[in-house]
Amino acid sequence: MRLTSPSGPSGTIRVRFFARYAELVGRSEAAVAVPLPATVGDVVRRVRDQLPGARDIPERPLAAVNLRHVKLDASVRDGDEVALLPPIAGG
Amino acid sequence: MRLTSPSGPSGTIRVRFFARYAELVGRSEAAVAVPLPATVGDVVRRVRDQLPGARDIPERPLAAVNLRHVKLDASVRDGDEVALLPPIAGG
Amino acid sequence: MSHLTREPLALDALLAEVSSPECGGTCAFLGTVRDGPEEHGVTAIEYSAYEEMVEGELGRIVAEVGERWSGARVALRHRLGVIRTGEASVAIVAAAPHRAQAFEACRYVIEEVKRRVPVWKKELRADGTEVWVDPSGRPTTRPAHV
Amino acid sequence: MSHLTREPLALDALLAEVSSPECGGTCAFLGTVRDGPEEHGVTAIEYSAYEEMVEGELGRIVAEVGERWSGARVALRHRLGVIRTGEASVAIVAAAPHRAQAFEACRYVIEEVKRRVPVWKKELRADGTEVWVDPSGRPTTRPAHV
Repeated sequence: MRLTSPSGPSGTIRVRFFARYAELVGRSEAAVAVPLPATVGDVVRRVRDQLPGARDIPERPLAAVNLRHVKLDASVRDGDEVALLPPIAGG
Repeated sequence: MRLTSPSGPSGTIRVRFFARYAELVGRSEAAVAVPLPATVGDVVRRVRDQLPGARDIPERPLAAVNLRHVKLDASVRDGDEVALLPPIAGG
Repeated sequence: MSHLTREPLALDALLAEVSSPECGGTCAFLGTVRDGPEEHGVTAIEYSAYEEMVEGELGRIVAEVGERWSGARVALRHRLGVIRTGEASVAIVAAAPHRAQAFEACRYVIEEVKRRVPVWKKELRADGTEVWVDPSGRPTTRPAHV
Repeated sequence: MSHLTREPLALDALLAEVSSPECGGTCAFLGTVRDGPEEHGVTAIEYSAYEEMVEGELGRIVAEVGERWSGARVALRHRLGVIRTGEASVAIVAAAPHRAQAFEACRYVIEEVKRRVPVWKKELRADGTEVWVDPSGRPTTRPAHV
């Protein structure tokens, strides 16, 4: 499913990339416009469709909204920060 | 049972006391003669019978022979070092 | 205070943070960059992080320890940047009234760090290659029947 | 080298003893003299030992760790004499290829020390009394039906 409703409100999401994902897209962040309401999964689809190099990011990556882990069905609001997180390897 | 056989061989055991037991008997070691064969339990009985203050040592204390933990039915030989150990409280 | 640093880690400062006369047991964990038989000539690891989120997650983990183990106190640091083989990347100290709590709290923190805290590592190998570490994909050996 | 000392304990020296490029996880334990709610104004503890036997038991415990956890390395010290509240009486460091082994080995050592190593402590209390500690007899509260 792609959200393409042209008439509803839209939001701007700050998307952040880290580690291997940042290397893939050649940048550490992007502003992505999505029709609202939208989920993190919708933002991921937008990113993979629109950003050069982003096709190699998994369809279902780890994600965070506003510094907290979320599932891909979590909703996003205008101004949110969505981070796409490669497999965690700290410690 | 008390080993009192007068005719058999006898051995001299170096008995060591630690911590509260050393306080009870007022000394850190004693030489104890026992008829052989004998067990650690026999040595403990001798000590409790013969040494002033030793009645307050339990009948079945922790014990070691030659620096290793043993049960009271372990045998002792002439020249062995038997240690009577209060409840261990290290660390 | 930040849980992240680019300087070498030292346990002494962390021990001082948690010490208390009511704590009889202190358990510490140091994670160090390894070059063992499973690695392939790793000379260093470059650590990077989603720094703002790291602080949030670590703060939540520390709070969880206080809820799960009454009287436990935790301090920790994660180092970022290039860390050479043998040097520590993470240091955790947990003090508690009794030792079982200290061990459990310390173990909990490192397991949660590994699971939740957005830090990544890139192995720098002696042959010049660089490899992103993916714990979820390791080991890569396939079953014999595939 | 002796495992016993009358000087304050420091983890640094023990960490240096066990560190190895093949060990990615290091777990340390410090047991400190406590003055908590279960104690009664303990100002210090006087530790004594059957010193020759302590060395033997600790050597055996270290050897057991090597048999149970392949690649694990252990260093430890037990302090004797009067140790004041807040100071460490025992320090254990276990390094291993992976963290689970390090935690398990460190925990094993302290549990075995508490169980097998002939060391005794006498609490020195603020009111001037001195009490031999008997872990087997603590807590001393009797069941309600007695």
